[in-house]
Amino acid sequence: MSRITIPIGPQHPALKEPLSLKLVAEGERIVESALRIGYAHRGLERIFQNRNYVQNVHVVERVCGICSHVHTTAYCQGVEALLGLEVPPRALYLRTLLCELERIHSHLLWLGVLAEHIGFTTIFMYAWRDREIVLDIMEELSGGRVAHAVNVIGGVRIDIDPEYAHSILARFDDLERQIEVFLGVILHERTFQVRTHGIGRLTAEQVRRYCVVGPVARASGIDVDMRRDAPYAAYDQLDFRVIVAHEGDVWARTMVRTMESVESLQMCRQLLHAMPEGPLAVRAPRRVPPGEVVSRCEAPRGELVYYIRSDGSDRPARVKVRTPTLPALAALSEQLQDINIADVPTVLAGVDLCIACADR
Amino acid sequence: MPLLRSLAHLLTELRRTLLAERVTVQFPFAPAELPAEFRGRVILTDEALCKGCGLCVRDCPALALELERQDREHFRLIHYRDRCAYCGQCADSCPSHAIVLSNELVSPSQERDTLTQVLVEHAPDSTG
Amino acid sequence: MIDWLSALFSLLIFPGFAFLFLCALTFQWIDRLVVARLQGRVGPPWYQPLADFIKLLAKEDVLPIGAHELACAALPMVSLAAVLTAALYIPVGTHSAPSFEGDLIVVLFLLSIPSLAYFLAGWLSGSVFSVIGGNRSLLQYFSYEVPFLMALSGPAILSGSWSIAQITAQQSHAPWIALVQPLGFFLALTGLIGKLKRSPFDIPKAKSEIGAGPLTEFSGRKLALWQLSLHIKTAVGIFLLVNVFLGGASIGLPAPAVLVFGIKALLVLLVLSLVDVLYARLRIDQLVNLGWRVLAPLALVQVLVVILIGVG
Amino acid sequence: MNVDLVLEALHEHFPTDPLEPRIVPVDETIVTLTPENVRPAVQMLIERFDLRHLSAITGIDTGDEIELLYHFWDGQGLTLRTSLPRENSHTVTLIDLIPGAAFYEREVSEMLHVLFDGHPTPDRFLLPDDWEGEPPLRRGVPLACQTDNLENGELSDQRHSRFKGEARP
Repeated sequence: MSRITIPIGPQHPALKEPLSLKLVAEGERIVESALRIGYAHRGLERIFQNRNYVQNVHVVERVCGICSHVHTTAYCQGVEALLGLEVPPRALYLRTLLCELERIHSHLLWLGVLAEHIGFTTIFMYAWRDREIVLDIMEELSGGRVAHAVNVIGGVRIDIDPEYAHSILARFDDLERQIEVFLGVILHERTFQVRTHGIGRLTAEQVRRYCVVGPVARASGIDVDMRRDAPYAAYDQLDFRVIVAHEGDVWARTMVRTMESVESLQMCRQLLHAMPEGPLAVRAPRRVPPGEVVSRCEAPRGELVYYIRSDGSDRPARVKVRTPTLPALAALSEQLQDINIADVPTVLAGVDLCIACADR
Repeated sequence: MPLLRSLAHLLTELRRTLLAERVTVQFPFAPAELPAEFRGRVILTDEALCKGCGLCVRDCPALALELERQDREHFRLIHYRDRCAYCGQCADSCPSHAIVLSNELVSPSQERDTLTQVLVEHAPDSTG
Repeated sequence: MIDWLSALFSLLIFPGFAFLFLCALTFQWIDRLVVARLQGRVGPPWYQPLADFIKLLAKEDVLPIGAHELACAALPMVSLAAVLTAALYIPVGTHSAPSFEGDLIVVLFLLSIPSLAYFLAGWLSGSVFSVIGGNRSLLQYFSYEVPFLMALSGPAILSGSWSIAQITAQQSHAPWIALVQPLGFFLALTGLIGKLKRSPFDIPKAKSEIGAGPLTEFSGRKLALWQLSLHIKTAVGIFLLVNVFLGGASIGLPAPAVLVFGIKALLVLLVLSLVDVLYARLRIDQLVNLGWRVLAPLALVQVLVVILIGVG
Repeated sequence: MNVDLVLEALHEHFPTDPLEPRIVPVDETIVTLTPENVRPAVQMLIERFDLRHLSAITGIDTGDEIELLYHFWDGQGLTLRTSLPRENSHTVTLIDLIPGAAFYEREVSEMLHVLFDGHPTPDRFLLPDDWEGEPPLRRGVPLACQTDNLENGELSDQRHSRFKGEARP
């Protein structure tokens, strides 16, 4: 059987971010894959060391283009823990609200990308149209569709007045109806299922071997979620379900992410109803006493780890960012083994790679 | 039967979309309504407020602000719009609320020099 | 003198190139508009297809080193020529095309040439994506061609003649064949979607997997010709189905033939656009499976039914 | 995982090491080990506590040594810290125990020039193929934007920004 080497990336319709994947295929079946990343590497971990803590909040926000708020949350929590600051409850609620809104926006964006890769342009258009509801809310709240600049060290910079909260709740209802439509497509639409069932399967054992996190792990039966296991911000005051599936293929991941969006929507409603009064931020000193902190959050793609070491000056000695896409990339070679060429974009989309995160 | 229903699953949503109003905003031919909170052009509320303390310059993550100071009275605040990320940190760090972000969309430009702008020109004897 | 002139007129203007060019652009615009409106978008302005065509003509025409220069220049022209010739035998509205016994088979053969040219374009244009695209278009060709031909042989057997004009004429007083053989009409539509490589069977040009498939390396005038031939093929395919299954320009009661024919063509186009919006793209092995396990047996049943009952 | 049990087990297996466990914010315990004990410790943790989720490997050049921090997590955080000499620092790979460590180790080796013996594909990970400069996270390596305009010996930043603050040595 003749072997063809198919280059996917760094520029390719199936990739929205630069990633180079060399696939060796026999006929339509992939036998080998070589991965090369680093095209979006900006050396952020070095830049962190040359900016002070206040500046770094905005540099951290630009590690990832989609889940920027969760990065600033993890970073600010770390620095607040080093400073021993007591963040006011209203700030924690607002911070959590933005985290969940961002999760819905990230999952809807991902659903659109997956639909576009399997040729379902209608669902791509619908997913990105309904995602605008969430983006508009975030833009009206914080001033930025994606880079929100909401978090500061010691609290948040935005506030919600009651009747604006009321208008958000109204918009949540038709957002929920739209997500129900997507759930319907995933459960009933025949061609969607035919293209996603049994594709890119990862067993629980493979997930544990490659330390994969987030919806990809939950879709293979691993019940882990930082919001419940290591609650941060206001997650300990919310009750929500962690969605777990067992098939471990692209279809299961779609189910997990879409159901998670519905859960996030319920959490946003709880947050808005139980929003406590009080100050928005606490004044934070510019110099951080020497120490180190490991701050973990649940990004839309999984466990996000920030290690910050301070040396007493106003600049961090070291900020290490481990984004959830890195282990997912490690497990990619297992998923790409012996699959059909036509399924490569589906598998790539199924894992929901955020290359800017992985490259930093 | 279930197969037929699963083959025509999207029809109800198609009908709803057909009747609903189009979502495309035809920017730049139609105006893009920006919320009040939108972080747009960096402007000075009042040039007199700026004391030239440089707190904004120190906290700007993109190093987009520069203070050229001869002495207490003669200083210039320069804003490099080609580096600015519109994060709003300068507005936060400014103790006298001189520098703020309007919600006016900053249109792109091809000549990089036009993006360098002197925000504050503080020389009391010349302005009289 | 007169018939030489009218022959030239019918060749170049009415049912000939100019008319088909206009039809191709209009159908493409309507299709893109309907799909856009069903997806909540505004859709392109009416002159967009013409603008695309002219833009491509003005663009640089580049081929990679490995590509076969001569073949890549000839293939789009062969494809366009085949499609235009096929259009000659299809009556459009009032115009009665030159018909002879067996012109249905000639038209079907001529409509297959672009598919083979499409495959050759993939093989000879020297890029990995186009080779894979070429393989897929050949695989796809075999999976929809058999049901498509059988579906079209049904009406021919029913009306006892292999000439499109005869089949259409038979239906002016008898009920349309689409009503008599609904399964045949469904198979013909599915086969047409496969032949035109429209979603959900746009597997050879699946842009997220292999770019534009066989046409990845084409640009400028060659790509303009390719797209024109594919769009004219859409128009011709729809006219063929309208004539064979929907009784051409007749509707029982006296009505302007061109209008009736136009409405039927638009209806078929709407069905194609709806199918485009409804489904995700299948994989090539799923299409071949569908073709041989579902469509071919159904076509066989349809033909048997027509032979046993229809002709009796 | 119960952190106290883990600490006891570590004490038993490695009496000579100065463990000095420290509780660090957001519920993390840091334990110090000598470089050659890291691999047996990880092996023990996997066998006895099924602690296989390696969140990250952080590499830090503190000026006089290279510190490696292996962050584990299972309900609570556990970090194994070890330090290597700055010159030809190398340690043994954990890929056969935890395949997920492959990418983390490649990144540390590229950014801090730490060799992981036995790593099957120790080639470029994040940096471009034609990068021949110093490992970027090592101390004393000036930022690229600072080297290319070294007027009068003073490290000045790019044309626009005036980076008066002294660059991290």
